[in-house]
Amino acid sequence: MITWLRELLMPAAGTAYARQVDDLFLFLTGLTLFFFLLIAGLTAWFVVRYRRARGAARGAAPSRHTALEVAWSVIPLALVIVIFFWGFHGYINAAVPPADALEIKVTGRKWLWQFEYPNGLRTINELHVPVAKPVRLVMISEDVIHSFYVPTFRIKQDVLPGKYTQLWFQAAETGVHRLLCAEFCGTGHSDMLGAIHVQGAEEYSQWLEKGGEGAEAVPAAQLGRLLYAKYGCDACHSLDGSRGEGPSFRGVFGRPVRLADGRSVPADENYLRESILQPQAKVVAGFQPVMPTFQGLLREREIAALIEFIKEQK
Amino acid sequence: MTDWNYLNERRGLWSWLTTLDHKRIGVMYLWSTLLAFFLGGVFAMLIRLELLTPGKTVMSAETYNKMFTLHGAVMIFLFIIPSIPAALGNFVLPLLLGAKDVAFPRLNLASYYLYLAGALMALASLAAGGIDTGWTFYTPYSTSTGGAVNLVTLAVFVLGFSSIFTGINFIATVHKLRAPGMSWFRMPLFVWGMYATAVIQILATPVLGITVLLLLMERLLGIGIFDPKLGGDPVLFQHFFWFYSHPAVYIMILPGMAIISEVIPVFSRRPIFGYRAIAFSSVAIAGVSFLVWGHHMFVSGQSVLASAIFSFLTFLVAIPSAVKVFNWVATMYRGSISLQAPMLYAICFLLLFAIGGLTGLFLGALATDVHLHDTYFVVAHFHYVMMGGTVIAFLAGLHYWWPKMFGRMYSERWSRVAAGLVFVGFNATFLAQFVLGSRGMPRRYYNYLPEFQPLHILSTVGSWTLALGLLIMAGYLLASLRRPPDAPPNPWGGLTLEWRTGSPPPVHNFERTPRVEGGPYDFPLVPEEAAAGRRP
Amino acid sequence: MSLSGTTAEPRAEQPFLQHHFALPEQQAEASKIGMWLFLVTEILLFGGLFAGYGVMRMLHAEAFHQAHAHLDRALGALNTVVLLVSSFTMAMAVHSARRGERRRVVLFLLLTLTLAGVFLGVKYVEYSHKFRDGLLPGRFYAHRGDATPGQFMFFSFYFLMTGLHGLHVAAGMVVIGWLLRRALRGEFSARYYTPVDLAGLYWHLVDMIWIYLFPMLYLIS
Amino acid sequence: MSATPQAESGTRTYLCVLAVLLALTAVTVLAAGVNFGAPSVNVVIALAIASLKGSLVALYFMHLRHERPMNAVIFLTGLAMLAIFLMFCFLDTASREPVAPSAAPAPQAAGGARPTSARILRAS
Ligand code: HEA
Ligand code: HEA
Ligand code: HEC
Ligand code: CUA
Ligand SMILES: [Cu+2]
Repeated sequence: MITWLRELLMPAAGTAYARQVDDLFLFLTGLTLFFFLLIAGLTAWFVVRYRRARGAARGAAPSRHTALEVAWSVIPLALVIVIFFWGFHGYINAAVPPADALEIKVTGRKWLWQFEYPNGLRTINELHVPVAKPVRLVMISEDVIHSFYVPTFRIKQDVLPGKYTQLWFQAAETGVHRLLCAEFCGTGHSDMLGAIHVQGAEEYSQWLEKGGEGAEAVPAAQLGRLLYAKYGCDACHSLDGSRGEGPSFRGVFGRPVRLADGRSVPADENYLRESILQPQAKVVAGFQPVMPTFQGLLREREIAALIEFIKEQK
Repeated sequence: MTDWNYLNERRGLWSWLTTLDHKRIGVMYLWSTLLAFFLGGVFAMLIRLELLTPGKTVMSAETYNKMFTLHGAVMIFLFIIPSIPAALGNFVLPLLLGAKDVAFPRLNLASYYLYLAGALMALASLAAGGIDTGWTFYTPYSTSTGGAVNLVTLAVFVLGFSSIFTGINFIATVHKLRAPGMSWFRMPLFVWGMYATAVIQILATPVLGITVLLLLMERLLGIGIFDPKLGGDPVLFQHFFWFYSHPAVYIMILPGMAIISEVIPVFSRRPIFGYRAIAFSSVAIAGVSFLVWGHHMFVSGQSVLASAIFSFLTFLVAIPSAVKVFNWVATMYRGSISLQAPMLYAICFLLLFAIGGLTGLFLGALATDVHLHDTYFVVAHFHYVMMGGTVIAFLAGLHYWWPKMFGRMYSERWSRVAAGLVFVGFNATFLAQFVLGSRGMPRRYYNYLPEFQPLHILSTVGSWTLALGLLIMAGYLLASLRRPPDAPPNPWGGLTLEWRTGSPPPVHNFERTPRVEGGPYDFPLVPEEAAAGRRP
Repeated sequence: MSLSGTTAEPRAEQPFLQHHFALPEQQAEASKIGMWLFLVTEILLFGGLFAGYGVMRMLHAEAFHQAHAHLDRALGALNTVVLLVSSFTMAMAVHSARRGERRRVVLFLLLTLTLAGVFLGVKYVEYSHKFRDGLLPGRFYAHRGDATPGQFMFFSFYFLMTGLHGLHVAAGMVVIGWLLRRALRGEFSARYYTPVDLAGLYWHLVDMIWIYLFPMLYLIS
Repeated sequence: MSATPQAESGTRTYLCVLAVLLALTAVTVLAAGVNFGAPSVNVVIALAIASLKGSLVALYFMHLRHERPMNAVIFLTGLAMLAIFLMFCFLDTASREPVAPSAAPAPQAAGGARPTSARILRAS
């Protein structure tokens, strides 16, 4: 029954802490059910028993009853105090990361997550962490408030501009977990997603060595499609020709592009490359220069793959 | 029944626009807020429609963001805040006190025109490109985004003062215009509720005013207080906003509770259980409500110490609410219960508010709130308390005082149908959202993961049922107006003063200033079965 | 105070008595409660600015200290004195009204009005200095050679606070002017002077707020 | 009438109050010049004097001393709410946890070393 409820109401628990949270959550669920049934039950009973039509034995009933009133003030009070300390206990542990935690720097911006590892390696929308090791995220935003939310870890923390906030977790098993942005940040808010890859110590250190590579096998255009989603281009660029925050990739390649400054340039490889690395250099007419630069974030091979992919969108 | 009453003594649009009669002002407020409710409801329906499928269903992401912002802003500032106090309260409060009018009739009318001005500005923002900040206007997004934010902040400022004026009026009225013999503890509980509400309106709303002004200045002058780039603190805005907006949620619910405290004893023919407990709990809620706003900021970067304190205080608010709920239930014990429309809605309120309130405990507890914050769990919570609580109570009050306001009875049969549809539809819509939220579906999401779709479909279909119910209600209520007046002065057999005058009441409310001998709920313990005023 | 009891004289002789009140006392007390409630909203309105000022000052203590040196203490003190005296004259106006001394009411209202004018005059001088030196709020701040950054923040609050306060002074002047007109028409008497009373309360609050603004803005040491 | 002070405070009272108010103004200005060691002391003194002046205005010019208590209650409730508002805003700002990547120093690294409130709370 309990486990059934847990499965029904909560996503899988990816950390020991998540289980603690679930315990409180389930306790509260029980409490809610109990009091709801109590109230609903009594109401139903009274309504049936004492319907006006029905000549039930009504007689005198007190309109105040001190003992009763004290009881139903004190019992809830006791309950909520328990709940408070229970919730506080979990929270305070989540708030203070262990000293030996592995530190990863997180930058949020419209509308993607960027991670920087101790060895300087950078990834976008993909966080790799070792299993069973505390990880401390030091987070900051480049524009508005975002919120780093991992449902399976039951953790969430707003990511503020101009001020660091932190978060820590210790993944129980290897696997992939979903990362969401939980603070409204504009058009791409619901597309500001990411993945957390929990890897075995070995696998993780190898991944770090290889500088995060691991996609050689995939042919360019396919890799491009992956990156298109992974780096959040899809937040702004549609493939179906519909206008988003940015122009659609549909049929971009080859046709002349009118720029904000009135000039018109052909959308060849170089233009595409430039648009990705220095978006503000040539701003397309009718759009805001809001595209983040991907300078230094993409490996040469990835740029080529993206261009290949964009070219394919006829 | 009296043929000269406040509706027909003076005629013509002008006589309405210039009236100082609290009853007419109340009625004008009623229609305006109902219109706002309808509008907000239409936006809601569009939101639900868009969420039927992940990604684009009918509108773009930009439109969707403006849609829920507008839905929230209209429902909160144009509908729920003024709905019960300014519409129903304005009409019945002086009647309940046996007074001829509120203390400051001109201020009362001014309040209505401020409301009108604010409403028009808010809607004008639609033409001016709408806004996509969410009803919470969080900085720095709200200072950096385009659209008609400036206009809307001004609208909120104006609406704030309209609400303040109502509050000032009510407090002065309760203090100075009680009928002879109406001691504080002979006042109907509705008045106590209104009094507590007015206190919050007066103490909290000014801070909202200065908050939106600062937001405006930030946008116009770049004063820097909320802008991290300039050394400001965006989280400080959240303190400012919630210092008003948490107490504001009790501006919403206290009037609802106040109505329930009237309806249940009347339709149970029983003295209310624990009159003083209910009266004091209203005041207690008003007081504590100022100490808990930080529970909206547990993951905002607020200090751990502050979060802990706010969480603890949050739980204290739950107690007076608990007391009220239990007192209402106890009142029905050994009563003589009739399930006419107002009572039906009152019972819906009991069940829905219990759920809404209890889920508030999930959010007040730190560890669980970190997971649930800004998910659909929160959305479900506040719809249970606002729609399922306040709005349902508002409907209870509307059905309870409709005969008094317009002198017409409405169709009992249809009212049952509507209530049923509303109850079922509402639960379908929002129970689903609790599960969505606890499973990790964030709010304000235009696009969502496919795994969530089944619950979203359930929610959307539920919202259609709900809307159908409300439309039927609108139908039979409006239909009743086209029939000749048929309401007796006291259709429900209530003992409070408003039932001692005609339906609708004469211009000066009472032929003679009534004198109050007993309490408002001193029903004879063994009720005569000839329930007063049943329609032939 | 309830509706019970009957009025001493017929309503006809109490033109100011609104229909829904039974007694002049009742009406006067109601209006007074209303006014105090309104004053409370004013306090909380300014309260927001105080909170913002406090927090920003915690974050930028040094900058605030540096910046406030640009203000002219003498003028600030002068204005404080002016406002305090105006408060006194206003109190006297109410006092005379209660005594039914109509001529003195007019006199003291006139005095108050003039002092209020002086206050705004001094503010004008101060403002024009600030404008000249580019000590402007927010993004318009154009002052060069600051020792510490973030001084514009101080002036954001300086202008917000004194500006909002100034608006209140101006509004007060309008009200007092209107009172003067009614006083000259001899509409007030020992039996009815509520408007003077209420305007007095408002004016004292405006004074009180300045009493706090002065040290907060001019006397940071 | 009952709205008026029971015990009339006369012209003399008002004059005295004014005198005191002006004197206190002089005192604040002077006090601001003196250095009491910590700047916080000056702030406290300045605000204390301001409050003293404020209460004088409220008690005499605004008649609270002789009014029926209701109005004073309203006034004080307002001040109480203001106090709550300020208190929590300051409390939060003062007790924020300074966080920083171990490389760069925190924006306000001032209290970086001292045990943060979270640690204290946890210890307890
Ligand atoms: C009518 C409006 C209303 C009411 C009455 C309430 C009532 C309560 N609310 Fe809610 N709340 C909102 C409207 C309301 N809320 C809104 C609009 C938001 C979201 C704003 C936004 O972000 O957009 C919100 C958000 C919100 C949050 C922030 C969530 C988040 O964003 O992370 C929290 C956290 O503590 C909270 C808590 C509570 C609590 C503890 C109560 C308590 O007062 C409830 C007390 C009632 C009961 C407890 C039930 C009755 C009692 C019993 C049945 C007996 C048994 C009781 C016990 C055992 C204690 N609410
Ligand atoms: C009073 C408050 C109130 C009310 C009543 C409602 C009512 C409804 N709300 Fe809303 N809602 C909010 C306040 C309210 N809401 C707020 C504050 C937000 C947050 C916004 C934000 O995030 O910024 C929100 C957000 C919100 C969301 C989340 C959006 C998101 O986060 O992406 C959703 C989604 O399902 C939703 C749905 C609904 C639905 C289906 C209803 C239905 O109950 C509506 C049913 C009503 C009708 C269908 C109208 C029928 C009316 C009439 C027929 C008129 C009657 C006339 C006479 C009687 C004469 N609301
Ligand atoms: C924040 C939204 C956003 C994101 C994310 C984004 N872009 Fe853009 N992009 C824009 C906008 C807006 C423009 C048009 C204005 C301009 O040229 O800067 C644009 C223009 C372009 C263009 C030129 C298109 C044309 O029609 O000329 C290319 C190519 C491009 N982006 C590629 C990418 C790639 C590849 C990614 C992901 C790795 C990406 N963009 C991510 C917003 C975005
Ligand atoms: Cu980033 Cu929402
Ligand atoms: Cu709240």
